[in-house]
Amino acid sequence: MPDAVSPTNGSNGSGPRVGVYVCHCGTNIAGTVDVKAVAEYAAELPGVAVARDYKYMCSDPGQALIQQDIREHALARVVVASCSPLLHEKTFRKALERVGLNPFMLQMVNIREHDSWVHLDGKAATDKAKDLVRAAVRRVVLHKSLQKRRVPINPNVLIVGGGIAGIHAALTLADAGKRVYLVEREPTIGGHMAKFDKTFPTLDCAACILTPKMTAVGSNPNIALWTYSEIASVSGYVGNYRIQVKRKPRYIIEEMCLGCQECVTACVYKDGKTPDEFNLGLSKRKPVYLPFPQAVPQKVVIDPEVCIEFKSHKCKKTCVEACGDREAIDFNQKEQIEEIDVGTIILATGFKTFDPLRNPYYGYGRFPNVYTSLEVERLINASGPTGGEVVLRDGKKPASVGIIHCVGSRDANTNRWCSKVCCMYSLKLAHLIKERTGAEVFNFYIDMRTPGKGYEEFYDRLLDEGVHFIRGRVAEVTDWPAHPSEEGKLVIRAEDTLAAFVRRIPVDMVVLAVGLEPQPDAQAVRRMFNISCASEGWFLERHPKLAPVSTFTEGVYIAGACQGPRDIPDSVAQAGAAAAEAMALIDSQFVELEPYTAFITEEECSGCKSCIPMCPYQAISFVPEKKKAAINEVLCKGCGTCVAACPSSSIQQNFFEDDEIFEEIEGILAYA
Amino acid sequence: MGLHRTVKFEADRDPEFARWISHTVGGERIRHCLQCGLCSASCPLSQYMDYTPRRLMHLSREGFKDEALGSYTIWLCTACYRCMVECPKKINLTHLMYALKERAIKERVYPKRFPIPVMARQFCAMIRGSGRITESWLMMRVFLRTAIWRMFGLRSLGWKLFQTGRLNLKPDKIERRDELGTILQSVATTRKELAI
Amino acid sequence: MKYAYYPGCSLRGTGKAYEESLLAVFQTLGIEVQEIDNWNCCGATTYLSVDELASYALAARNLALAEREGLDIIAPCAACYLVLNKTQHYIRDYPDIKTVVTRALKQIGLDYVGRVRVRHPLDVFLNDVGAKAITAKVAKPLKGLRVAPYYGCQIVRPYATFDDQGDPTSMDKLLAACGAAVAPYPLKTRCCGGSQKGTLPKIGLDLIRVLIEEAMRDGADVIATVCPLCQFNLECFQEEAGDSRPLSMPVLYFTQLMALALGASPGAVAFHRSLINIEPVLAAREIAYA
Amino acid sequence: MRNRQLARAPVSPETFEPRIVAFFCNWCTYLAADLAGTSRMKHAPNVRVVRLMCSGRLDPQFVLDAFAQGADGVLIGGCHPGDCHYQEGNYKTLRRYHLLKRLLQQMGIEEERCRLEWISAAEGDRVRSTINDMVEKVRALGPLHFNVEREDIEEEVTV
Repeated sequence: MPDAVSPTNGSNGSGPRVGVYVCHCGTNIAGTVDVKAVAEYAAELPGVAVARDYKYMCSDPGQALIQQDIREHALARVVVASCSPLLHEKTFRKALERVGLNPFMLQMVNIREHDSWVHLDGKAATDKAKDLVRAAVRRVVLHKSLQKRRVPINPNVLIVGGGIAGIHAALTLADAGKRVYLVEREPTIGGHMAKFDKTFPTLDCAACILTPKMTAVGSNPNIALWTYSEIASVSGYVGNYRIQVKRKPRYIIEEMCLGCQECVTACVYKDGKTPDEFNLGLSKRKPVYLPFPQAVPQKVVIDPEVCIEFKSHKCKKTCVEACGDREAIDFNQKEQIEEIDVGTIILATGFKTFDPLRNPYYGYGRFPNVYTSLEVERLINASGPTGGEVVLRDGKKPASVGIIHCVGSRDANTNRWCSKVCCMYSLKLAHLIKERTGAEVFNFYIDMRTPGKGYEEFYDRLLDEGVHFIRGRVAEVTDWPAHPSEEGKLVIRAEDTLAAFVRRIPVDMVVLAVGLEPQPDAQAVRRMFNISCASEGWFLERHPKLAPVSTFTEGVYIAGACQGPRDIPDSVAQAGAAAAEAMALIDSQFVELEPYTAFITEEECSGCKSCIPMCPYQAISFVPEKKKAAINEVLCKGCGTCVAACPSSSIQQNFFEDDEIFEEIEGILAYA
Repeated sequence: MGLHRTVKFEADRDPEFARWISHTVGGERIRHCLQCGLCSASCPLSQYMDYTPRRLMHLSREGFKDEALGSYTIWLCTACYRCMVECPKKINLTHLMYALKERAIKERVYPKRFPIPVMARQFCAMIRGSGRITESWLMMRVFLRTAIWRMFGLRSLGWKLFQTGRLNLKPDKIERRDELGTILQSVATTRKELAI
Repeated sequence: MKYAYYPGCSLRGTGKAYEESLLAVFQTLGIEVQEIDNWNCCGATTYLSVDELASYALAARNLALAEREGLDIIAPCAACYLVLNKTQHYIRDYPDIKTVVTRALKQIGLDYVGRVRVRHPLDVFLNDVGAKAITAKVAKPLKGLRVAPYYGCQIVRPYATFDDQGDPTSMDKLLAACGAAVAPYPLKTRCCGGSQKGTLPKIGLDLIRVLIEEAMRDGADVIATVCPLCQFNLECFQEEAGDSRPLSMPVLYFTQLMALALGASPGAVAFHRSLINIEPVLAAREIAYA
Repeated sequence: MRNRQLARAPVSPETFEPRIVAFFCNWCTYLAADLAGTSRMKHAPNVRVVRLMCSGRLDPQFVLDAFAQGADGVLIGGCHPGDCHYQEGNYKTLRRYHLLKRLLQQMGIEEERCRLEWISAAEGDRVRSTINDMVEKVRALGPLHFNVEREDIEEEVTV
């Protein structure tokens, strides 16, 4: 049993007896803050019955120490000075509860994140810890017993985004018997993965592993698949979210369409004239189309921008004729808003690739044979625009290909981060291009990053295959020949940093390994779901190590590349984790809400109504009979804005009562 | 073929020089350099350099002073700023080239009769004297100190420029030239005071 | 619209045509300029390598003189534009430099607080006057004349905020406003070698040749420049750079073409200062000159 | 009404260390300060944080009380506009802050002593720079001296 500092004056008064516990956190706190001195100081504060310091307060013996003291010293209040309350407030509250003390009789003091970790001067850090402990001791005395609210959880789950992460999460939940709404913006699910030909490092065919999962989504009775749809609004709180989904008109009645595509064949356009989005514009499609052969759902879409019927209303409508008595085509379809109730949400909104037009030196858009890596994925794909032939725009096979890494990655002028997947997919593309064309392939890289199971081995394989690796960031791609051997070629200029001179390498085809970026509407989405973004625009997880799929909003989880660049295995693992988190919440059936709601002392309310417009949740109403305001506790989310607005202080917020905060302020500033 | 030692000992390094380069104006981020070589590849002059700009950055930050200051690279830089604007780590390369040039001139380590430092000195002398540059006179002074034969090669161009009125034979001078001297005097004093 | 005018040394020597045409364009567009009283050389790229601090102080004298008049500076020469801008940036970013400069200026009775803006004619023409207003004043459209716009280094790099650093288009827009056909000129911001031609001729000539040949490949009739040193290099050493095949590509200041379009006098258009005659090209395109 | 004692320890200009009370929103700035901690971003030890669920909970009287009790500065941290965890609490904060600033001005309290910053959960670095900057500014101002009588403030605070 560690030494307890016995107070010389403290607990003799009539107030509640307080116990103070100062955590060393190994050396995390004790390395900077003199924890013994803080405990000794606390022992002398009025009301303190016992004060101790201990190596790890959050450990089982640490908690047992508090519990024993509560019993032996008849403590009524507890102050724990350790890490951020966001980390261990729950832990210590439970410890109190287990020995019959109301969990809200606790006050945490953050002397790690806000103190020992950010200050170098031990004296100043110790003084700060003392100030904060003093404030907490004064505040905790005023704490009142509070009860958490229990609300039932709606077992339905909303998943936003139908890429591999969304698909995997949806199937996991649906297989466990949960009702899932999978909402996807595009007319088909599949996301980026559906565009790939092979996946690294195993080179298994992307379609072969993805399409069974897509089909399973389409046929699972527990999954409501809403493609071509977007989230319009989100309201409610954990366990009880209300979602409005905007369902864009595809001018096809989904239930009627069989996916036979006879309408596509019958369309008055003999050939497609519109750049095909799925093939990134490398081929053309018709106004009525199926995004790609394995699309799920197998339902066509009509593009009103190019369909003659929408332009002139004078089309012969051969498509309607072909559809016949299936009657799936409806030119009058309108956008619809559907409302659903769910308890938990998984965001799997993915990423976008860097737009290489932002770098004028690589000639994208100027030289036809400069491609993005995603375009090359389509060229290699057997169901792509060239049937899997890697050919240039003029149909010829390239004899030499340069793959430029880090386009829009690791660059302060565009994106500073490493996109994590490009080295590996560049190796994959190098292999596939070499296999299909026999071309000389040059990789221009800054650092080869192949950390992953089987990844380094794959790199070895590529080295064996005779692919060239030139360590240097490419400065430009030019068609200016400086030597007869460069005539008619695209010349890549980079320093071969290992040879220490600049090289010019003429190639037929250039592949830009574009990096990953947050979706352009990531900010709008995260606002809608009330979560945060890291500064680059990736969704912010609750904790980078210990809560990587949770967010700061209860019941909202994130999975896949919307959180940061990651490859398929990581996305799938995260999707599984998010599904499990959601399931854990659902299966607990109830969710406990913090009791930080506002309440009104009716006698003191003057009925001035200042509070009513303050509340964004319409939780406050005016009761005309009494001429008083009333708060609906169920609707109140506990922000406290009305409390600050009340001129008569008749509204208070549980756990954040005026007196408690005043006491804390004064405690901080009081000189002992 | 002369063989010489290529291994470097720690004693070959000048740690003071390394400290200086990362603390000089513009050197703040030199330690971030990831040696990608974009500077070298984007440089229009790198094809003639003994050390590419990338290598120069590394040599400097490691303190290989003799190699860095003795390199042709700093004299070939035309200050086109391309490396600097494209550098993925925003390293102020062009400025570092100036800093290295300034130091090389100060320490008098550059090839003899090498025209660029000579030109730089003449240029500055003319500003101090007249306040402005008269191109014809500047070229004359440079050639006199480097390779006089080149004057003949330029004779026909000079004549053409003269004919089109583009060659000023009368040096351009400003009034209140003493102000420039005052400025330079003050700069020298403050520099000493602040020890920069 | 009134500005302080900082011509720079070259515009009084080999770049006379730049100044003559520029002043004519100013006049036609209603831009009033007042030459900075007794301005001194900015030090160009050279002084920086000899004594950086002194270079900032000397350049700042011009900034302070303009600031005293309460006018923004127009600096047409690329080197001047860069050095004056750079001086401002470094005074702002480095307290030591600021101390050195302000003390030095105080000695000659000048104050510098950093209000003055250094502008380039491209920026002023495009953003203060506007392409539409220019088109409205065009008397002789440069119809059919194919121009390669050559920006060189120091206008857009590294400080200009008025145009894209990798692919600037301000001159393209101004020339188009004058009716010219602007050639795509991928080497528009590639270095001409600067003073390297004077000091290391072989290297300089190489860079010059590439620029001319690219313009020819793009079908340009003429190269338009914004910098006296670029113009000098590209025009005066073309013959020497020609190597195996003779080059003959007229190289003009963009202001000469603007002056021509705006109907300025032949003296102001200053074609008589060219070493490579532009008149055959103009005749072929049926553009009247004089 | 609450009984308060005005506290102020004697300070000499050489040893003056500003005492700053901060009110941080639980969802953004408090987390950012935690992030500054986990990233070991060292900063000045002069700030003591009071956690609120939303900057909208900040009653202007808290600020006045802090000044009355001897704080040399008050820092308020809330979510960026449009990012409030409770939809629009931070807008209410902003409105109250403007009124508060006027009041403080009338009381002769220098503008730099009370500062509102929008700092998101991801901006640990801004917590560091804001705190360092504010501490330096308040240090330059010296200890808070009221230009009005203490009793007047006491009156304001206890309305």
